[in-house]
Amino acid sequence: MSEEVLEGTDTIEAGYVTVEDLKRNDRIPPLKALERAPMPVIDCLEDIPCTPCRDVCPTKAIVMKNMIDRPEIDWDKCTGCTLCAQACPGLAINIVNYFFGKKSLRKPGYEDYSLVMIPYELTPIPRKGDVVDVYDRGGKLVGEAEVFSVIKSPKFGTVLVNILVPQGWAFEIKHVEVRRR
Amino acid sequence: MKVLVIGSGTIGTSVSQELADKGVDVEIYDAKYLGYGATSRSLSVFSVQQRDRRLVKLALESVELAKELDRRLKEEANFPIGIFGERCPHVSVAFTERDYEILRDYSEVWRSEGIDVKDVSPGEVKEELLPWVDENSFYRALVTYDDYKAFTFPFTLGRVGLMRMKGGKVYKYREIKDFDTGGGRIKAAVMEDGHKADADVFVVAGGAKSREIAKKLDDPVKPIRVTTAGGFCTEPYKYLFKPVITVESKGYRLTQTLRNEFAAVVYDMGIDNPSYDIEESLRLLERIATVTVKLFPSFAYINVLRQWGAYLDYTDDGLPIVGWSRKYENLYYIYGFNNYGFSIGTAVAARAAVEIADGRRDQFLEDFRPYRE
Amino acid sequence: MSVDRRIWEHPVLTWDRGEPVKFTFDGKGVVAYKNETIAAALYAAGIMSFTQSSILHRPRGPFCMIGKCSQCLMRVNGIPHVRTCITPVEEGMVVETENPHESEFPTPVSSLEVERKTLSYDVIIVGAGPAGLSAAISAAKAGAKVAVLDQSPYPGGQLVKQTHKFFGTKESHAGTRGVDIADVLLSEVRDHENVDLYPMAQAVGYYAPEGMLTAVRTDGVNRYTLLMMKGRRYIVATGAMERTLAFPGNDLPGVMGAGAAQTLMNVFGIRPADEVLIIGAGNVGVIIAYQAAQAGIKVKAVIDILPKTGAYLVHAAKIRRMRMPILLRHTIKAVYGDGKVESAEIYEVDENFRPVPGSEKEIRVDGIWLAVGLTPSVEMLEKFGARMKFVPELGGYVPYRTQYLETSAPGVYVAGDASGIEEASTAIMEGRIAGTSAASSLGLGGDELEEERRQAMEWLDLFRESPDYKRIKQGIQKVLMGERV
Amino acid sequence: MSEKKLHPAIICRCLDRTQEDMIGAFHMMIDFLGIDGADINAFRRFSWGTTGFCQGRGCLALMQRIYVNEMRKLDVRISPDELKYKARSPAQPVPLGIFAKNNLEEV
Repeated sequence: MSEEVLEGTDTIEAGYVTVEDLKRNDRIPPLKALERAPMPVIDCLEDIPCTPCRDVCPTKAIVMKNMIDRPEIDWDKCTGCTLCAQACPGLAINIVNYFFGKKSLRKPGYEDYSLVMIPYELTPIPRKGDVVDVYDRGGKLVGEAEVFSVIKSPKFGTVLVNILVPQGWAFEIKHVEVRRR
Repeated sequence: MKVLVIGSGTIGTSVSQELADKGVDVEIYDAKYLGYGATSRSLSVFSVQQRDRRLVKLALESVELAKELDRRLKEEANFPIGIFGERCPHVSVAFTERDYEILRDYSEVWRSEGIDVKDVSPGEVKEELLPWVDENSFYRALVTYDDYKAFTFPFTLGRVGLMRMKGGKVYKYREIKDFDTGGGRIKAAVMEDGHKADADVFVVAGGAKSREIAKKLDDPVKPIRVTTAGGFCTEPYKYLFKPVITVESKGYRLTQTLRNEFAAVVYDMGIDNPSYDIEESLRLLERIATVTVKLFPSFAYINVLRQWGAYLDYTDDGLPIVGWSRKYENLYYIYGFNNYGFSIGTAVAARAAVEIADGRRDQFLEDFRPYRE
Repeated sequence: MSVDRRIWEHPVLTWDRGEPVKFTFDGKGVVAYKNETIAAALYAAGIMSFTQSSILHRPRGPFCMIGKCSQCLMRVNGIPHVRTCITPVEEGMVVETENPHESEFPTPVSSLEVERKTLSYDVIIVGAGPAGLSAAISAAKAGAKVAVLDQSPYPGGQLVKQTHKFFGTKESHAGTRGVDIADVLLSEVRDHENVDLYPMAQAVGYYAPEGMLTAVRTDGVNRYTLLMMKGRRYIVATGAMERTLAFPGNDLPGVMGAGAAQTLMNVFGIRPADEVLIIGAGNVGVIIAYQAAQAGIKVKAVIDILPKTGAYLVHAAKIRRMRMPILLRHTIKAVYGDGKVESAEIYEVDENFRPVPGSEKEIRVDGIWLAVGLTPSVEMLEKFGARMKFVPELGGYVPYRTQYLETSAPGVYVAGDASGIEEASTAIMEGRIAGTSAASSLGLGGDELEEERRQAMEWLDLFRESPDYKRIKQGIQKVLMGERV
Repeated sequence: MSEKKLHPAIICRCLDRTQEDMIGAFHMMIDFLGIDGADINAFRRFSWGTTGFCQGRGCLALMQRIYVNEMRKLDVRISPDELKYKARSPAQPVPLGIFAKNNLEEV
């Protein structure tokens, strides 16, 4: 018997968050901040009683008066240290180094590339140099990318996968899977 | 005629159904759910091993009446399981020579009513009846063959069904707090919420709780002792264990029920406990376990599924309290069934119903009157 | 080559399985590991059908994995009706299938060994989950002599099955994985010499006539310890029970509670299935979906009859981006299969929960996991005589309690999910409140204890300000009693 | 969809009571006891639910739902507090021998 291909419901009610949702909630870092340092993109849009991102931030850039408040980011204070992304229990924070290609990598052809750090807790764990499939928040394939580096957070145990992607994908992507080594 | 029966145990439901059969308008009130109390905690064995000739006779009579009830439930009420199980041997075990002598005295009572009693050695018990028994664990045993196993709930709830078919009514969780009396009569039973239920005749069939009712009515009936009992039931196993086992000296009885579980009860004859809360007790569980494992060592591994406590109504002469009140002309007592309410209740209730509905006095019940010494 | 369903590569967990152990199952040799239970080892060997049902003779397999559901009963060393899911394997064991109703009486190969112990404690805690362990730590800090009983061989409650980091604040160990929080709490408990932890000890009952809590500790298939314990105070932290659903085929081997799947996957490191359908898209449903992916299991879909997932967005988002479909307004129609789950049929419902004609879909799976909610486990509270009320906001029957979590039974406290379904972090705080209150009612501790309790109560108040907890707050109001003097 | 064997929906796993059996038992209870005499305890007795190996841990909640639904069909509203049923010790089945003492005289 043939089996139907199942597709999930595409609404926020079903855990489907889009870049538009993030924009509406001021979660896309301003260009000015991105020029200065890597910045967090926090997919946390609910009043969850949860504070590790605030507590771990060395510059108090994440503001949360009560534990149930949503994190608000003071873009001027953020240094892009990535600790919040390592600490977030919901794996909801990516760190986007938007101008990585232009400012740090300086490799011909990669001027318009960003480095996106994705917290990762699945197997197989990507390794440096792997080619990975890159997916957006709804699980739609965006394309493929190269793994620039992989580190394991010494304090939180979460693997942090850094991938090189075109700037246009920087805020779209949220998930990777190893395609080939 | 309208009769209000207090209590929906074996006795209350039996009397009610018998009355309904006679065309009487019956209502049952229970403080808890139907069949609560000692009834739902009994082993449901019709046992002829009673200590008194009169009780043996009533037990034999009960079996015959229950067979008829079983037939009616199947035919009239379309209740396929019925209530009646199989005839089974009843092994009374004596751990010591002294216990054995006491048992022999009882057995004379059984024999006098025509019951066949076999006096057997532990080896014969193992050979013929109970291959699981440790033959070194006891002294001797007496065996009778006229007991029957039954289902408790179809028995009481089935009676309610038959009674309702004749127009009877039941009220659960309606505790009677007081009575309206006057002119040597009870006019109405009063509930907690002030609701009054009137009737021409009131029947007290509340088991151990009847003591409170008699006290409330300030009626000097024969006193009863309320004592604790306990029981347990195990997981089901293949139905292989036919006999009922009694250890009189430990107030202990065990059998494999028609639902394939092992069930046992112990009676704690000593303490008069003023509380009617049904509490589980570790001590009674320990007694059941110790006696069971002593007789059947491999049963140490049989899993206990649930245990329960119960309160029983004992009289000092071991006979029940049955008959009209002297203080209130329309009040009838039927309780004090020690631990044998299930075995003889059917016959007593049938006779009591005749007294209540037809106004005839049953000579056989004369020995059980409420004001005897 | 024999089947091995053990997980050997996992992004978060590692397992100390212990030395290999051999036993026989229906005459065939099975290799297991010392730290596995019989049921876990059989599942690892690909055996899903454990027993035959009584009347319909249907094959059945483990459903709860915590000794409650009775679907894993087998005859072990001649002993019938052994709950294999909680019985550790032993070298040379003889394990046989049985129809429990046609099972003959025991013919044990060895006699029962029982040790009896009579013990007294200031505070006796039933349940070593987040609430029970926290209560133990708080009471012990105040100087109380404490006992903690837990039915499972691996104390920590549901924490030990959680691979994700927890919400909350640092006071509630936020940002730490559940399994690690369990370790933190357990090591803190072990640091206190005045706490005795009894794993594998099932509280049997509280006997009012004797004033005694009785527990049975399983030391082996024929070795037990009977613990008869008198406590000056009791804390019931027995957690919750999973709800279940009625649908055709709901008893086929492969259909199991979410907790059972988690136990197999995360406690024992065994894949319960290769492809699963998860019913219920609340937090438990989406979290086990993610855990399934971590264990290398394909999740075909997570379905929920409601129009909105009850899960936190961040948890649901984790599985959405992995292309796991969350199908809202969907429910299960039936499960099919010959002897085990082979496929499931689901359908869509309209606003009134009526089936949408023609919306049936068939999904090929070998596992169905039920994550349809939890109900407080209140049996022990009933035995203590605590007054109960049905409070839907709290998940079922729960005890009346003071703000210090004392129930209507004097000296008996409640904490964690047994007081109402919430989270591990609230369980930790409730544990602290119950632990400090029990100790302080015995005249133990001082200002520091009072301060700890005040902080925990304040924390809970702040936590429950969250919109998801407003309902719970309302529920608690329904069973809140005045302070006991 | 091809034809497949439709299994029963099992409410009580221990004693193999299907949803159909349970509803049948409910109506037998009503026939026997009437709405006035019916309650969750009587339902347990007519259906044998909650009396098997699991002592209701698997079936009680489903039985309560059936009870409420069937009563609603008879225009009777049931409050959940009426459905409470007190589980008995032991909380989990344990071997009888654990409670046995060595000496008969002690009991």
